[in-house]
Amino acid sequence: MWGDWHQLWQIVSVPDNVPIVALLFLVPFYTWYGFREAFKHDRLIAQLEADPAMAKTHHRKPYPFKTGWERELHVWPYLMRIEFLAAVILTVLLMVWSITLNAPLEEPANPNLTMNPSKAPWYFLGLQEMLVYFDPWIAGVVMPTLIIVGLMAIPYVDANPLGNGYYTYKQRKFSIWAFLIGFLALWCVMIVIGTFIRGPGWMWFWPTQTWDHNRLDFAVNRNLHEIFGIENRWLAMGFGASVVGLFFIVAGYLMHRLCMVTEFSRKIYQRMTLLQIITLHTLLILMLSLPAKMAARLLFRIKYVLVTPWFNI
Amino acid sequence: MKARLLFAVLAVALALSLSACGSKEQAEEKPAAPAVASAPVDPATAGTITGTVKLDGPAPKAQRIRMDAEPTCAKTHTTPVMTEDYVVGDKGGLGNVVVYVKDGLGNRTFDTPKEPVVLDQNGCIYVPHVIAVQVNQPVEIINSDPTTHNVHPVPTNNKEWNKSQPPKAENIVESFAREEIAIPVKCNVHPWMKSYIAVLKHPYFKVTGKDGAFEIKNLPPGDYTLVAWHGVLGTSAEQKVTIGPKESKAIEFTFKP
Amino acid sequence: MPEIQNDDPIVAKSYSGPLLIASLLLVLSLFWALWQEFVGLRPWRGYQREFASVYSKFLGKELTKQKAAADAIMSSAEYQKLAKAAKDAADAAAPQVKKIDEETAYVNRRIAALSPTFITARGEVTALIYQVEIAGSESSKKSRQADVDKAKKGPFNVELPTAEGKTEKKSFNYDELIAEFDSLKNHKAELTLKRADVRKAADEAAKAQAAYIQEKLDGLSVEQVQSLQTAVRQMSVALRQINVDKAGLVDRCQSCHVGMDPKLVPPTLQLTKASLGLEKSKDAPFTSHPQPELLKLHDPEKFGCSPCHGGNGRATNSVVKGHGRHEFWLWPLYYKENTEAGCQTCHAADMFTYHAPVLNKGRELFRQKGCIGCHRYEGFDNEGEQLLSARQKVRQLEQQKKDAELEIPRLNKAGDQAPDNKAAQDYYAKADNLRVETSVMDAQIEQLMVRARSLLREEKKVGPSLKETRMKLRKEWIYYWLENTHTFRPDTKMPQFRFKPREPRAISAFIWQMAVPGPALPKQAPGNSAKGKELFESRGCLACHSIGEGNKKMGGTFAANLSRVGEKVNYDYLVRWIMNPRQRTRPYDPIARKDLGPEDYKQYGKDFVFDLDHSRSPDGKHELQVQQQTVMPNLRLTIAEARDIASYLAAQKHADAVYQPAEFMDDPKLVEQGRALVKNYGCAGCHEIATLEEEGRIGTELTTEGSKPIERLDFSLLTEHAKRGVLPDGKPNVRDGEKNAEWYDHKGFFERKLTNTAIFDQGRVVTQLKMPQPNVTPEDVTALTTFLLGSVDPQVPKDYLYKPADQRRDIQEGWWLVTKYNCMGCHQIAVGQPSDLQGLPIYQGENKFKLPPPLLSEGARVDPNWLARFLENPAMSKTDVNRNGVRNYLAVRMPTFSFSDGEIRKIVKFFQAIASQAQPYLPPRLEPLTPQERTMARDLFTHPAAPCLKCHATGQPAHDANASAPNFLLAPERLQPAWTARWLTDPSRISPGTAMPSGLFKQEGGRWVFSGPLPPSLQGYSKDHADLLVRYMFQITPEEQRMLLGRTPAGGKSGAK
Amino acid sequence: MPDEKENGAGKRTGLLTTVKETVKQDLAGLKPALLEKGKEELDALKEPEKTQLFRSIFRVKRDETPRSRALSVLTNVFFHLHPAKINRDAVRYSYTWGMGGMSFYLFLVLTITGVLLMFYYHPTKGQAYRDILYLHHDVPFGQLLRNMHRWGAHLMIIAVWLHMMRVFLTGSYKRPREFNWCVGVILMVLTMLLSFTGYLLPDDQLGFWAVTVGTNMARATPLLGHEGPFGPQLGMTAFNDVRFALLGGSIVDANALLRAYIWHCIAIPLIASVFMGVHFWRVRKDGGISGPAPVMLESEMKEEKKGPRPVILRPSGTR
Repeated sequence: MWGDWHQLWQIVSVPDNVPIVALLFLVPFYTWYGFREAFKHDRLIAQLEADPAMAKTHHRKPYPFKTGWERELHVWPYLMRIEFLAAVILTVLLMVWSITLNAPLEEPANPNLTMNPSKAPWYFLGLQEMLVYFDPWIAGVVMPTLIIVGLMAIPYVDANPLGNGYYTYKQRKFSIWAFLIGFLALWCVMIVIGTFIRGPGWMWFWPTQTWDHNRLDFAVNRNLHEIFGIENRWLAMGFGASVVGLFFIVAGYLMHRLCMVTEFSRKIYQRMTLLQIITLHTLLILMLSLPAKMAARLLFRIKYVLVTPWFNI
Repeated sequence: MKARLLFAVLAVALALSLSACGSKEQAEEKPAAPAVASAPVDPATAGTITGTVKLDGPAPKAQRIRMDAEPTCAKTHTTPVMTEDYVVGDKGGLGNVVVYVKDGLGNRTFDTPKEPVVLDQNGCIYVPHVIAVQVNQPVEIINSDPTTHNVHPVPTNNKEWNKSQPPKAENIVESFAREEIAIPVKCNVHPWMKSYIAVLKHPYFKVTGKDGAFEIKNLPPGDYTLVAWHGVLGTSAEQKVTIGPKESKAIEFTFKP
Repeated sequence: MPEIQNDDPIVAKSYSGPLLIASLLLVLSLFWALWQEFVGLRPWRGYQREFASVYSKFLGKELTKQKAAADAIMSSAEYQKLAKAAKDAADAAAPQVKKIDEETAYVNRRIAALSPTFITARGEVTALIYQVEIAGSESSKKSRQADVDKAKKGPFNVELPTAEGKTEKKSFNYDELIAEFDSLKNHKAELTLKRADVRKAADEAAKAQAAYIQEKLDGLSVEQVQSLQTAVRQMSVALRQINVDKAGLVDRCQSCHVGMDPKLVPPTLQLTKASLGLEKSKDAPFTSHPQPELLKLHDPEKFGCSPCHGGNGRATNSVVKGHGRHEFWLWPLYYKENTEAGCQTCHAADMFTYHAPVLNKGRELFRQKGCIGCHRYEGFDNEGEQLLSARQKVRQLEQQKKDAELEIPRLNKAGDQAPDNKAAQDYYAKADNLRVETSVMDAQIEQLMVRARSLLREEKKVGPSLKETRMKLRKEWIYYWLENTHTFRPDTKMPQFRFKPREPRAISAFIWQMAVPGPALPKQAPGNSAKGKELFESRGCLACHSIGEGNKKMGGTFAANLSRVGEKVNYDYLVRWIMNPRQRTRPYDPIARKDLGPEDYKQYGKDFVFDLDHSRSPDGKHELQVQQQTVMPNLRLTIAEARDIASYLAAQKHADAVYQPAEFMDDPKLVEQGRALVKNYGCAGCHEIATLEEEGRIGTELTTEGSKPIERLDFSLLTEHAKRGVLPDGKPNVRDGEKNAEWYDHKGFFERKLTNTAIFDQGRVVTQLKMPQPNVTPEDVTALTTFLLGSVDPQVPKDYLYKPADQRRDIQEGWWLVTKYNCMGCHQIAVGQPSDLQGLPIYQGENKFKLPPPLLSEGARVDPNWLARFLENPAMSKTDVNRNGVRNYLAVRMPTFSFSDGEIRKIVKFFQAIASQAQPYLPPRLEPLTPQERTMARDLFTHPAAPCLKCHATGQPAHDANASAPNFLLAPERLQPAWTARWLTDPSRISPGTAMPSGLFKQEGGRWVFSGPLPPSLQGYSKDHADLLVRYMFQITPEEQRMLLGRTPAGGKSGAK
Repeated sequence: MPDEKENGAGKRTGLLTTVKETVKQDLAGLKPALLEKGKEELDALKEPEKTQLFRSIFRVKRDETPRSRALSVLTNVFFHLHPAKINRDAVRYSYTWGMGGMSFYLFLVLTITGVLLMFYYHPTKGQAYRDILYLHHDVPFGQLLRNMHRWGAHLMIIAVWLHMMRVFLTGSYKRPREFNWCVGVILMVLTMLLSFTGYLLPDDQLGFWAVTVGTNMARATPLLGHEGPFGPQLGMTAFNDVRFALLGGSIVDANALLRAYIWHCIAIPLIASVFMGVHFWRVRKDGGISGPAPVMLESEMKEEKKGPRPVILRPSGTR
């Protein structure tokens, strides 16, 4: 049932989904905004690299500067006024939003009546969406932990001294790509999927498709070893473990190749310690395991790769 | 919101245009309606309807009323008492029929006559057998017998009542507030006793006598529908009559036994 | 301001503009928030203002109207008379009053002149006396006393006005002053009393005058209207709420529905949209409560609004919110047509709820249409469940008894072998106790068996037993009926099942082959069809059954329409059925779970005899079902009459009806398939079917269906349709002018489903719904929806629920039975409830007296013990049964229902309760008649002016042919004296339209006196004549009556002379 | 008294005249003085910053001199989160996007609205839902209050995420700000937890099932959850695992409500405040806001020293 705009409007207009709609616009906007600055800096960098003489005298910012202008400005009033303005605008925004849209209040909690779909708060929908691809212990516990740890590890594995304190794309291609894939392509997109795409029964509904409570999907998800006809439990476990291992090796090697693509990246790679390299690769491989598993699940209907009596992957 | 605004504007426009039209119509209509209701009948132009009610065919034989249960009544009669359902004259005229104007008087209202119509219980029969009154006109019921009667009208549209009337008791005076043709009246003590009271909103009615003749006078000119009603045979077919000023017309009703 | 580089864009850039705009926006948003808080979210303010304006306009009109009405009354002769009387009285009193008034004025002047001196003197003296009282020593006491005396001496000089208008100077000492003042006061009081005395007559006349207006004026008095006008003027625009802490209730409905405020709109005033001049307005919530009597029963200060009406009582920010019609609010306002659903919240245990006709209809339909066959509903039709639990209890007790009986010898033996006497005594005592306990168990079992027996009688099925099919029905007809239920009989209560092809064949074959084989019916001779018709119409069959098709249909709706009964039924069986519908071919043994035949009885050497008096199983161990489980009663007809009626009914058929031969009916292969289908469709819910007697209900329990989460109601493929207000046929759903109105709610579900039970299968390939299509009109659907909507898990405190323990419970229990057996088909039981017979042409007009008696005051009329006997055997005779026990002059017959004892008890209590009679009934002791009184009573009884025996039956066939009232001989044990006296004096008040005339007695000095000419013996009798007759009636004997008959002129002899 | 009457009368006349004269003189003298003082006062109002009241509040002269400007920041308890002076380009919106400041501002708004909401809220089953209804329909501005709290919370999460994105894109986590990035990550997690714990508080179906879904994941915690890997082997059941600890029961019920309330209103805000303090302090101590810094060219990149280069224990200042 395509073209059900009423349904789309219903989902979008749920008060709690409004932030996600806002996210849909804000994140691309700021991505573009950041990249605009980055390209501005990149142009300057290119200019300065081409003209070393200029590099010596230039103030090295893409912003106008004249001698005689203060290098530092007083916070009061030059920063304060902007902060004040931002606070006022934000207040207005919040007020208007609060006046026009009421916070949701549904029926009193009823443990006997399961909501369908019952969804986590929107900012955790990424994790809930992950439940489709991984067992809860991975999606709900391991992955969030890895995300936090991974984020915290960033400053310690990024060996690139360039691009500290200014936007640039040219000097940090690898790290920017890695971050954007993680934040935009995985985290934000998963949230959007969880909000707009997942309907009753956590089934996949394209936008403008009616959320039909009666819909039934039939899909047999198999474990990887079953596809290969391995029946023995231990054999299967071994097979699964080796596939996982293989994935790590292949992905690690690819990562390695990726780090060696340009001369600059090789230089940075060179600067990294072994611990940094291992951490970086592990984290990125784990991050990539999500899209890998998603693809395996959505395209090949694979449920588990590794099956053990204690846990499954 | 927009739709609602638009609707409001349209509604205002519509209301304005309607009120503009409406004022004219009202001006024309107003005097017409109440005039009919209160206008007195002008005797100068009033017409008359006359006619007879006939029974087409032999009347069913009247039954003899046995009053053995009530010797005091039986004593008052020297001849056998017969039922009065069919009172037929020489020329086939049918008595005890109520002829009345059913339709054509519009919204006219009429004064209620103050003088009562008398219904007597004499010799354990109601005399007369059929009476007709106007709405709210008093009906005076007399007990001329040395026995107790009870008077029990069983109306459909009016209030029902049932009063006992011992000999020499005061006369019962009652009236009926709604039109009804006709209310059967009976006496529970003497099951054979029966009478009818026709109640009408206007004075244009007549109970026929043995000759079946009737005359309805003082009718303002107009188109009328007349109907005759008989206690056993029910209501006749309607007859339409147009009365011009001072005109007199004759019609005839025929009942088949 | 040094070194500011004006060309530095960052420094030079001014943020004043954006800041100004942002600040402005902030201020605007603040104002918006304020506006929202005080105006936007307070729509009731506007409503209240509008109400004040329209209501004061209304009151203005009302004032002129009432003024005119009051003026009209005042100009009436009667009022003028009263006014004149009042004026005359006032005039008569006037000179004296004037004199008194003048004197009072004079006294007042003197008091006024004296007062200042008096007050000062009293103040000074009392203050000095206080000083004396607190003085410490004797001496100081003395000196202060001297001060007091000095002060008391005065002198106090006063200028007093005299009667002539001059002044006189007077001098008093303290005591004189006091005395003078007191005497003036006393004089004044005397004058006041005297004045009242003089004016007494005038005041009373004035009061009578005022009272006259109050009596004659319809509606509010002018003063009342004026005070309302003041109230409206002073009305403040404020939130109005009912707050009941205990119930967690906050209802602010009155904030918009201002007309509900009793302070502004008294209950005597009915505000409607029309009376306020707002007929066309869709948004004028100002009408007052349309049923003020309901508010009297349910004080709004306790019950609020939302417990009955639903809605979100707390919300005041919008109409939708207030009415609770927003998403996630579980208790939306009931729509107008379903308002009475609210009653069911607390009145769920009722069988009949006063003031709720729609709800009652729904509840009644739920039973009548057989919904209870499949859907359990708490408190409805639970005889089966009770029977089961009684049987279980019996089994338990029997097991216990058996255990005890095994234990007793063991204990005795242990006692025998006990080491010492004490221990032995203990054992023996235990054994004895157990023996006693078993005897208690016996009594318990006995009672349970009686109960079971009763329950077996009480348990009825909605549809006829299918065990008798072979004897009763034409073979080919069954299949046709299943397929064309509603075509064959358009008003049948049997729903139309949606069978798949070939299913009806299997079902009918199963039913046919499972039917009991016999013993064969006796062959019946044909009867007289014309006479049968007359009997059918006059005996009262039409109270339940209807006959005739289309607009020729007449009769009740309780039972089947018999227009085509001749096409289906076997004549011999019909005769038996009419003779005694409860007669079974074979009794059912609920323990062995089979229908017993002669062979089962033979085993025990017994004859195959079973009826209500022989209801034990052949082994004598338990009760059998010996009756058909039908509510149809026995009309006590003769075999000839039964044949006549049967002949008449057998002729009721379509001449052109053709039935296909149905040889598959005997195909044994279809039986098992049929059984599965019959189970699947739940046929055994309404019909007795062999092998499926103990089948449970197949449908959902509906006791709290109205509060089932909406998600649990399966809208199936129509969910989105319902949410978007699209009807199943694709058209928009329109409600109150709103297009595409959402129907995703309980109401929408119930209504759609009842209108078309297959609706939620629409679009499905595999259909799942087996609920058949009931035979309901749109009004029925509304009534049933109302009933279901109200069937909720109540949200109110427990003590709000209507569970009366007093007579009101008897009424509710009685209603269950009264409706179960359709007593209202013949009798009027509730005020304003017509019986089905009343509407029949043969009972119109003067034939009204042929109707069965109304039973509104039956509980007060008759002795309950008599009533119980009568209900048990309405013929009042064991032998002469083809008649009515009381009103044998009526053609319509009070049938024998074979009530169980419990049912009789409940019905009797019901009639007592609706007549507010105390229970148990103790007959009052009547004063015996003196010989003179006896003579007087005889004279009165046979007086020509009081022809009692003309109408009342006497038992003499010749006389009774014309009788139209019961025999006096029944009175002593049947009637209650108090009621009889009331009846004699004004029967039409008890039973309007009765043949018994009113006005036989007249009130004279606090007693009733015969209103006709008095017989000589009664002249000078000073007691109540009606009471005399009652006492006489209550001791009348057959001999006495015969003697009276001799005296009465009707007898031909004149014994009195 | 009666004796002095005569004399007193004479004296009184004299006294009266004296008093009259004195008052007249005083009034004549007071009038110009009052006018003068009034004028003075009015003049002073033209320069409010010179009044004692003003100075007592703002402590420093408020004029356009650099000193005053610096002091107005340094002497203000609220402003002195900032340095007196900053990089001239750091005021550009395009650099900071203002997201950090907005997050903090929203945190303040949420604290204030949250405190107000607490006045009306009881974290008990049954009462909680009624309190929300009460807020909606009875409390003045109650609905607005709740809306602001809810939407403020959502906005804050978005602001925090965008702040993180900005910090990453500008490379501001790089030395010497590594640790502050970690603190930021913790703050982001705390923000989300704050929002999550608040979700349950209305005790409606939405919150109930969201929290049920959320906490159900805790069942699967490896080792500590009764459905997680090795959990059952370690004796974890529904009644002793980590989810039980979170909810105070095996289902989301009264205890869960109370726990959520305490986490939401006391524990997490406190922890977050501490981390926020650290975060802001570190911003200043790590050299203020990171940029916009002058671009560095690849050619200027210093060679890494050979030899052991421990990541974690690398001495600072070396490159």
